[in-house]
Amino acid sequence: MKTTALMRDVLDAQVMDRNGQPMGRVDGIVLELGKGPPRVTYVEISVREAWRRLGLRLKGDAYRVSWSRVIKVEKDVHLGVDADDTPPRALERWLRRKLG
Amino acid sequence: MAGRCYTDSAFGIFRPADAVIAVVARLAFLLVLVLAACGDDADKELKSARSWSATALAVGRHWTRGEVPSAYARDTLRHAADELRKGPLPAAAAPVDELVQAVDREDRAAARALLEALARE
Amino acid sequence: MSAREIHLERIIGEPVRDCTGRKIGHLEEVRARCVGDELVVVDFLVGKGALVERFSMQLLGLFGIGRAEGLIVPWDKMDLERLCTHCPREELRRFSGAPPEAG
Amino acid sequence: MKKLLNVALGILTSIGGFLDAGSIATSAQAGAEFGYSLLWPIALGTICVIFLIEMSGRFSAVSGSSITSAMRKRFGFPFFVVPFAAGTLVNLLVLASEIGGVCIALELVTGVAFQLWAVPVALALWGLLWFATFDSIEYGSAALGLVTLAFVVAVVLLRPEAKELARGFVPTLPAQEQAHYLFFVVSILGATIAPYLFLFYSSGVVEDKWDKSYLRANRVISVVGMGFGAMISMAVLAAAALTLKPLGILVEQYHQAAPMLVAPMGLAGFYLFAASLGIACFGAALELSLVIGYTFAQGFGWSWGESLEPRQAARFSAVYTLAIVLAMLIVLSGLNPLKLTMFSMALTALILPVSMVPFLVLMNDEQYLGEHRNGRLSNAVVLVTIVLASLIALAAIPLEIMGSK
Repeated sequence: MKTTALMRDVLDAQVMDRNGQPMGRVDGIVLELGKGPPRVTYVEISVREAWRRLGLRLKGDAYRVSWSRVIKVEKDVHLGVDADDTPPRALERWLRRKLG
Repeated sequence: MAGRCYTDSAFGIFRPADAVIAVVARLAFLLVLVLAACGDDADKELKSARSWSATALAVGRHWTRGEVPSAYARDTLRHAADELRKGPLPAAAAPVDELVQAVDREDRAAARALLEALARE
Repeated sequence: MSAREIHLERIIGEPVRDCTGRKIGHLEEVRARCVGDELVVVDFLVGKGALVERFSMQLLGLFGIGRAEGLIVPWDKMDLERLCTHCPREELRRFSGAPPEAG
Repeated sequence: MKKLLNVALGILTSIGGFLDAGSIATSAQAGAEFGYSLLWPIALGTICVIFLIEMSGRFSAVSGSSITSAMRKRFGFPFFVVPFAAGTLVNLLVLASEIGGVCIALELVTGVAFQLWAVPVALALWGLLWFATFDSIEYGSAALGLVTLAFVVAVVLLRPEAKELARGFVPTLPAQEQAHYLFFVVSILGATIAPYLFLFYSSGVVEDKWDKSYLRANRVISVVGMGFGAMISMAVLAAAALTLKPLGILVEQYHQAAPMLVAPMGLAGFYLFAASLGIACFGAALELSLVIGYTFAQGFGWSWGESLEPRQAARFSAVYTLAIVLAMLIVLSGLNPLKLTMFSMALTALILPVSMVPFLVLMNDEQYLGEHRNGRLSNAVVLVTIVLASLIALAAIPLEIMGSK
């Protein structure tokens, strides 16, 4: 059974969407504690969370993707979502509109 | 190579150990030592002044032989004159100013004469 | 049952103690495995962790000297919220170099 | 066949792209002031850069990731921020030095003050990156960069004394002005081992999708390309030693370096000097702007790539645009470009360990490179040079600040 090393393979990894568009890095991994072993529930893409690891409290939301949407973890983490309607690409879309 | 350690994964917290602080202290001491050997400023300024007059001489000569365009010659000679005025040999700036005027007038003969005078100093 | 959440990126690198309160290292890795369609934690790796120490270890590692060691803490032996183990250090399996596959 | 073309182009870009404001400024000043005696730092720096370029090519070809991207994933964001911030700041200063170099070249030819050229040069730089395809930029600027071979021709014409030239490769310390000499050693090492070279090369390897079959081509490119490139840098030093040192001309402004080529080649030499300075700096400025963009895009996971339209990589394009504007403002401030260049080279040497040690650790990481990891020799050579450069820099920079007030 293939084991995933969450720090080595997932945290800070490049995230790719369904059609190979880069959509940020994995800034956070959320575990849910219950009776059984902890479950990996969400992966977070959020610059706020990244800077928080440096001790900087910034505003802004974190984009959470449930682990079930993760297709595979190889060199990068591939998600089964379309990047263009997700917050991490919001700035990219805004700039692209500005460029006309 | 020994089996590479698998767990060298990301690590969160940046914690400078005492080792780093010790190294920096030793380097600071090295710094003080080398500082003492610092040459005094006076001869640096003299060297720079001599360098600028040599620059004026060389560029002037190249200009008289048509080996550099007038725009460059004027620009460099003006820089040389300004630097010489600020340095320990302000008097040396005067002939260079005259050279600049010679270049403005495109008068190579006058420039050649001035260069002889400058070279003799 | 309130789903208690842990942000892994906030506790990575933090010191881990055993049930007697002794510091046994820093949390370095969390290994998980797919059970059905869920990704479930199998165990935690606790090692040296401090960055500069780690770097000197890796630099030495460049020259094939020295090797990171650490402890393997199965999921049921670790309290993630207080970052301490439910058993003394002696009961935990040690590893050096590449740790064996998750148990 | 395609690989042969890639090797040829790789060598072309290394030779044409090697010289920049840093190497011209440091070599010219060193030659004018200390003659041949500072050839050895160029040689040491070149050996180190050959290893590092080969490593960055091998890393990206085998792992498929760029150095910056792998550095973030491997060491985590909190650690990554340190080389990221230090590297970006220094790259911005070096970008300003390069733009300053182009403006100075235009001042040499036109007599119009260099600050006035800052805006047009920045616009040309931005326009090329925004509209032209990357290949035309990279290979165009590299082909033009071959004009810098003029320095080699000049040295041949000046007929240097071989034995003295050779003695310059032996590490020495002069009787007096040791601090100033050490500052040159550091600036030369900083100019030669410029991290932006590796980041640019690594990103190119990822962009061109090289794989393990390119490892041999990668080795040839690093040895031949960097070797020839360094030869030009040494030629600049030798030309200065042969023409400026005898006259006692110190290079405190780029204007004083022009006679280097005028003496052996007359008016043609003058225009070759201006062209070399302008083209070399423009090529380096293009690479640096892209590298600043890459560092952000690869570090934060945006889309990036030279062959992408600006619209397809909006944030990446926005970052290099902002970098060019900031660098332009530094040049507009009228700071002496030569002094700016010298300090950014010394600063580069100072922070070398911050960016290179993590890279060395990556090069020994089984997860990324498997059996293509570093051998002990390459680890040792690079580690020694980096620590040496940084230690000297720590001592030399304050002295230079004291000395040049």
